[in-house]
Amino acid sequence: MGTIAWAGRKIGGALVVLWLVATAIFIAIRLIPGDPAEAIMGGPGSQASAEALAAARAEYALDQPVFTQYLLYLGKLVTLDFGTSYSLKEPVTKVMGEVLPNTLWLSLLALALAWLLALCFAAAASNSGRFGSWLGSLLEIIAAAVPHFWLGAVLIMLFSSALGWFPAVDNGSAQGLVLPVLTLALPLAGFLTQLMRDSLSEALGSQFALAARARGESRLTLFWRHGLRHAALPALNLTGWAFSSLLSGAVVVEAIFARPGLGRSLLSAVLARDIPMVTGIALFSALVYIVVMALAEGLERIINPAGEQR
Amino acid sequence: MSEQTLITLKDLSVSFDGAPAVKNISLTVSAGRVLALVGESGSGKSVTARSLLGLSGGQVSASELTICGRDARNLTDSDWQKIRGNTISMILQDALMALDPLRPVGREIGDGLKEHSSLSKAQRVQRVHEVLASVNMPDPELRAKQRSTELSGGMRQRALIAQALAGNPQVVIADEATTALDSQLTALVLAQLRALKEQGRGVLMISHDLAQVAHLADEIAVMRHGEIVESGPTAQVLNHPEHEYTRQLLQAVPSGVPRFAPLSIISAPRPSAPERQTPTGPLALSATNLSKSFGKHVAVEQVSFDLPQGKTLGLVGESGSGKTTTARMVLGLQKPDSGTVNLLGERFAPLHEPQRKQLREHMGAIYQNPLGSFDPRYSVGQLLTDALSGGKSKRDQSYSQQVDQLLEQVQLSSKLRSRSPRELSGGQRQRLAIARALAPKPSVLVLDEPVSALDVSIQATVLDLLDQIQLETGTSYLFISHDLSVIEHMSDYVAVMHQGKIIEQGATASIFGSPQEDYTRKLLAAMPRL
Amino acid sequence: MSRSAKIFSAIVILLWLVMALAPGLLAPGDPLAINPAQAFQKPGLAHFFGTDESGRDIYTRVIHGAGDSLAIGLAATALGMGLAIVLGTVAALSPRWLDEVILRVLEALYAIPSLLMALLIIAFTGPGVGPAIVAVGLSTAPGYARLVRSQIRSLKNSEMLEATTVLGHSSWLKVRNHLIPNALKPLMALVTLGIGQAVIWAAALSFLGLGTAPPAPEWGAMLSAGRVYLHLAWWMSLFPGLAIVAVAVSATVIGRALGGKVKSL
Amino acid sequence: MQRTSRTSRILAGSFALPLIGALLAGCSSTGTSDSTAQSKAPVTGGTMVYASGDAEPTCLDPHVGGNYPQALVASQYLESLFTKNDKGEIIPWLAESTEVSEDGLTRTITLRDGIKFTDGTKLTAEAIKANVEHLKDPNTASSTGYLAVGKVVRVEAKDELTAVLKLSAPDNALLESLSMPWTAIESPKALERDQSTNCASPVGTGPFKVKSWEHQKAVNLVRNDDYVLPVADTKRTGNTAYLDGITWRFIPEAATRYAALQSGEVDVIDNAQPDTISTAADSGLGHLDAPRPGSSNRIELNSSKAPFDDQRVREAFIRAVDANTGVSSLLFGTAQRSNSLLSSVEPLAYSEESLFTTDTAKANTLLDEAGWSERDEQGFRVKDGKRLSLRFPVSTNQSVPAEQSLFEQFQAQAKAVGFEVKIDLLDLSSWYGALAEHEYNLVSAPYTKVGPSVLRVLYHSDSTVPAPSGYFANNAQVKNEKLDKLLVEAEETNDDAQRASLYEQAQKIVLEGYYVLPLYDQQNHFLYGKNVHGIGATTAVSSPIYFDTFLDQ
Repeated sequence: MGTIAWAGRKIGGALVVLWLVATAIFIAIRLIPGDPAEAIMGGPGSQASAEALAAARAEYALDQPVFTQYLLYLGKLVTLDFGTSYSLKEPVTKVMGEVLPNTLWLSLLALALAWLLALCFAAAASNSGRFGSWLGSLLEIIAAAVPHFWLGAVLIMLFSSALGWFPAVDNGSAQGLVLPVLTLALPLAGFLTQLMRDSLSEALGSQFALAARARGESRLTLFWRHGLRHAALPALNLTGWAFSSLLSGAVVVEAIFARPGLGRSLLSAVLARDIPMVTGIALFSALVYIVVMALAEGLERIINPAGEQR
Repeated sequence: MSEQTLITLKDLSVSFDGAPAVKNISLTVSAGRVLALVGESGSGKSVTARSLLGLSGGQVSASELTICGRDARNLTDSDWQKIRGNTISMILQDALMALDPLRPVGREIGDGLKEHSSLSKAQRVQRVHEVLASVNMPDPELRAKQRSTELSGGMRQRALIAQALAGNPQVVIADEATTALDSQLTALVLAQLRALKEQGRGVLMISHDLAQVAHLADEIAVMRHGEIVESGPTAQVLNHPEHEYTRQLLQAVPSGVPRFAPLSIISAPRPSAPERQTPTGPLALSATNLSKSFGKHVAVEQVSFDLPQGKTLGLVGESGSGKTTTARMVLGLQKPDSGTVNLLGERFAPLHEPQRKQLREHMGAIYQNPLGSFDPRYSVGQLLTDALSGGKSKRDQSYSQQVDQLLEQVQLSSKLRSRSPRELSGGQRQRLAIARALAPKPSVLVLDEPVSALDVSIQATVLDLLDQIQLETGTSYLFISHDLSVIEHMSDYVAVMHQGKIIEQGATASIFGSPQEDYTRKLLAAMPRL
Repeated sequence: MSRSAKIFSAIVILLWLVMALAPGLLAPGDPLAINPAQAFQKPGLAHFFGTDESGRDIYTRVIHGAGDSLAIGLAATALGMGLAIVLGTVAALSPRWLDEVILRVLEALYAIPSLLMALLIIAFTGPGVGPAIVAVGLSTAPGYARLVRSQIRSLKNSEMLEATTVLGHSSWLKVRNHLIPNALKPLMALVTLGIGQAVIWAAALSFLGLGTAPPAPEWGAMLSAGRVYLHLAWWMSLFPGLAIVAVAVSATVIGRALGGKVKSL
Repeated sequence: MQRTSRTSRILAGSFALPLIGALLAGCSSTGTSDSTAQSKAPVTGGTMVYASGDAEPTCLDPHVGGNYPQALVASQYLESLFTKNDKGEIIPWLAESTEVSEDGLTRTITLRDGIKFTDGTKLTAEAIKANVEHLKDPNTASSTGYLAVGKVVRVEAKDELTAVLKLSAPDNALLESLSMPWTAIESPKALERDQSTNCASPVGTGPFKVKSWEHQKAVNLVRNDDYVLPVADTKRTGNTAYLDGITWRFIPEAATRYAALQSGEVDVIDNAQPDTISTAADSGLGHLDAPRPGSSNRIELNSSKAPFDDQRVREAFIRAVDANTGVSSLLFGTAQRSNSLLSSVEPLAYSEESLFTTDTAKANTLLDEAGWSERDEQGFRVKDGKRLSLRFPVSTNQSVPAEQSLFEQFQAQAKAVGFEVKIDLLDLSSWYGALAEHEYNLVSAPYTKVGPSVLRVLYHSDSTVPAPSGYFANNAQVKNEKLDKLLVEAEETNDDAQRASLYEQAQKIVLEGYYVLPLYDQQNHFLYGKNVHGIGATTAVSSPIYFDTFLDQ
């Protein structure tokens, strides 16, 4: 398949997926009990008058038939207008724009760190004896099994309260990123290591690895030239999933480490029934997932243009 | 031609976790000469070869291991790295597996240079192109940028040889470098090895097939169970084999062996060949104008052939010539674009599956890789019970006797009933596949490369078994193979396929004796013979 | 599956089963019994894992919590797997256009981060065990479904199935004897891996206050209660946390021993 | 407990000007005192980092909605017309003096001269008019402030500094109402902006002003250099705050917040956990305990539906549970058990311990009498085939973990006498939803208002009528004509002694009807680092003001 045709298919598919997500969210939100107008007026605890509620309904077109609302909603989405947040009374895009860099940084750093850790662990495991590899696989399984919320708390106890090495909360400095990034990265690193080790040991035990060794390549160059690529493929394949799981993790991590970000916005938006905000974040996450998937696939095409073997 | 000794090996023993794989082997590789190490799988050939590169992975001991004058018994890994690729290199069996599918072949070839020479990047690229040119790679500069998966079979083999030659080694080890290749590719590789020998390099060639090494090797060493049972100059070993096992190997080579003459010594005594007359009644199988395209690619075009009852039609051709697609159409697994298949005079394809249900029992199939055609959850007995009961049960004890009969028919012990097919050897698996195919008592068996994955000695026993079954039951065979010597031995009639068409067909003797087509002649010329 | 892995798996499964079905054997006490005067006791002989803020015995609660946590994990995985088998099988056996539609739907499900999906579901059902199970099940379904689809597709075209066609077995027998059992086999390995992950996810929801209602001894909820007292009573969050990790680890080990790969999660 | 304070007519000249610190610190009661504050000389400069455990407000203008987290932050940049002194008396702040007409329907307020909002607008009577109108405008969606000025029909600007408030009925709680941050005075010019702008940067007269609001990160406050202290402070050299500014952050995780304080990343935290408070002194941390005024923290029993429509069942529940042990073990001695409807800082609070002692024998007897004499196999009482089951929705936003644990203990204790208590942990929206649908038998809902008039908000039968949004404040569903009359009279009387007596009678009716299980004061604990000094001043609703606060440099 040519690159242009491939890109065209990808974009078409992405639009369909986005439309499905948007529709699913629209339906889901209509199922949420409670009057959206109340949410707009500050929740059921407010003293909003009947007129004010009616005005809010009119303003947000909640008095229109459902199908009209749906079309209006889609029409706005097409122009990238996610509407105005019920609770913050500001455009969703603006609010998201403010917090987005934080989450992206956090997730990207975590992703990078997870990759790095996974590579190191996988490399170490491929070069260690039976006991070492047993210990390594135990460690990686444990890492993958540790819940974010628990890990975050333990890291704060250890490195912030007891040792005082890193700040517990975001203070704008790079040090403030250490613990949250670690919290997000460790479980993911555990997953990636398991993945990479499987394909790495497959690659290093293969005929082409033997051929490379017979050409005079050292274990190290074998790892760099051959092992790495083969280990990276399945992990790349999973990058979209990894990123989306990082966004999930961000909800917890941002809450624990008091970091502004999409995850925290999302949690508070859901709790406040802030429909435009929830919609915006959900669609944005889906978009990010799709873009990351496409990037990963593109990278895969570079590493493995023939698309063989996998 | 100098007779300089490059490798001297004395009393090599290799064991893995205490289990010996190679016992007290001695051999010498000299410049400008080819030493062939012959034996079946598991005989320790490859382990021996890898020990010469320090890559056996087991516990190695030898009273002498001298590589180009250097004692290599206690080398460190980094010392070995200087020798590998530079002094001694290796060509592995499968080019698709032995070249990293994720990297351009040029890089793979250049990697060895990176390790050993101080050449600049441009010089290395230059050298890669030279090496590729030296193995007659067409358009080397373009090919260097492609990955092995993008190359044709021939180019891939050339790239594989080139990567072993980049460091200009004095010794090249070819580990089963021709196994499972079709005759043309085999010829190509053999020619390359011959060129190496003529360049004055030492070649250690490893194979299970005496026929393939016969014309190239200067000396032959026959290995069995980790030991060299016989060695000497090629002519002596081939013409005056001293060891029983060597004779067995020689006999197993099917080329030139008359129809129904046994290839293996261990075969059970067979009934005397009945009068084989031109059969009467309808044709067992008849294909008329079969065509099949996949998109723009024409796989099979206007293929027609007839298979009389009780006879064998050999379908021969290189890989990609359309043999397997033809077989699938015959079996009713693929609907032909046009054309028909008749079985015992009745329409078999194209038809809807339920319409040919009655005919199904008359058609059986055997594949190259039997394991892939067995349900991995079934034991040997269950597989046969399943086949006998038409899929209704895998445990029905009432079939027990028939299961035993089938096992006996293919010379498998009934003790294997409860085993998983994965625990069987390659030959046993193929026997099991044959037993299963025989369960419904078919009139026609389609055998698609049934022995290509087997060592010559095992191949011999399986071919003998097929012969015997045909003699006993009168089953007709559509025998598909790329191996001309097998086809010659097994077939009454031969059809030669090339690029989707049958270019020539007729009685075996006439095709092999007086081929009409250039292509057929080319194939025959490339056919290894003793 | 190696012998030691078999033994390990057997012991672990037995242990979890005892904890889930007969917690009283290991911890005879009442996990709900309070004793405010005995609050915040350190781990010791009287209380192996210490006591919580209401003086409840944490060891007893962890043991008794196994049933709930595992049941949630099992139910969520069963739901996700059930959905996946239906969607995956339909997609694999359907004409291309329907396959594409199902694939897009799966991708859309995949594109919404799991926790977001859980939050959305909980937003309209309210918190609780049921919604948590549905949420976790739904968000794991697409991953399983893809595996089922590719598994069935590759089996559909396998030599194994062709061989039975040639032997003349009927379509129904092929599906019953070969397609379904062989497609399910790798799923079983995946199920064990998935249960571990589902336990973590359900715990995460409880941690956010959206899962099991207190004072039920669910591990996530216990952890959530314990984190407030992290500075005073570390044992309150340590032991439930270890229990979650232990389940996920043993599920992974068993899953891997059965031949599961993380890849497909 | 004081019950004799006077609150009606106050003139600026009628009391000596006390030190601002002492004056405002009056509300802050016990707790650890800041011993270093006196010994250290104040230093100007530095930005204090404040970490709040509350959810981030959606609007920084406390007129909108009106909850305590808004009050906490708004106390730094907004000021009220009145405040409370250390004796719990209401005194003028932005106002200079006030008087009320004989019929109680006209309240005249004279403003101080020379006070400016931070946008340069002068504080005038027109501003008061604009603020009251803003509160009463339905589009503002004010809740707390709206109720507080409920009886104000209109405001007339008599002259530049004299505002006349016309009331629909006499309201002796008006000054208390006007002392709360939810009725704080904002710049009329700023109020003209659209709501989202005003929410992001309300403009007041306080010692700080809002510089910026980075959502989810921080509200950045900077010193108001043109601040005029309404009541002069002789002890201070300058009229402005010491701090350059305050970074107001939101760290919802209690453990993280405390860790950040310990490591010095933040200087002050609110919503401090009881266990950390109890050990704060050992870690060298300061503690400010400022119980909120208005109602006490209590559980209300929904008397409008079975089984709590029977007073015997209500009493049985109250007798079944043991709040004392739980309060002391869960709150680590940071709070006292309350037996009153009102906060201990309310002078008119009436307390009756004997009503709330634990007595499981009595609880069993009462339930038997009420017809709940059978038990099912799980030990719960049953009547007519129905289980004695109680729904208890708990708001995770409003009930801190210790409180949730206390409720779990009640659950276990109530089970012993045969009650099944179903605790539902809900987010705020769902919780309000459950209340609006009457899907509760027990509920704990905080309410902060200065003065005993909170009783009318919470227990008058009018408060059982839901607002359009479904909200109602009378969760116990007390509908008692005698009580209604007492509460109205108490609010309208001019006689302080009569007021006190009326409120006492009213409280007795509610307490003796077992509508409410009082627990303790609404907790309001702050912890601060060693380097922080001069903490203690609070507003009338006990929210700290960091005007006197300074940091070690």
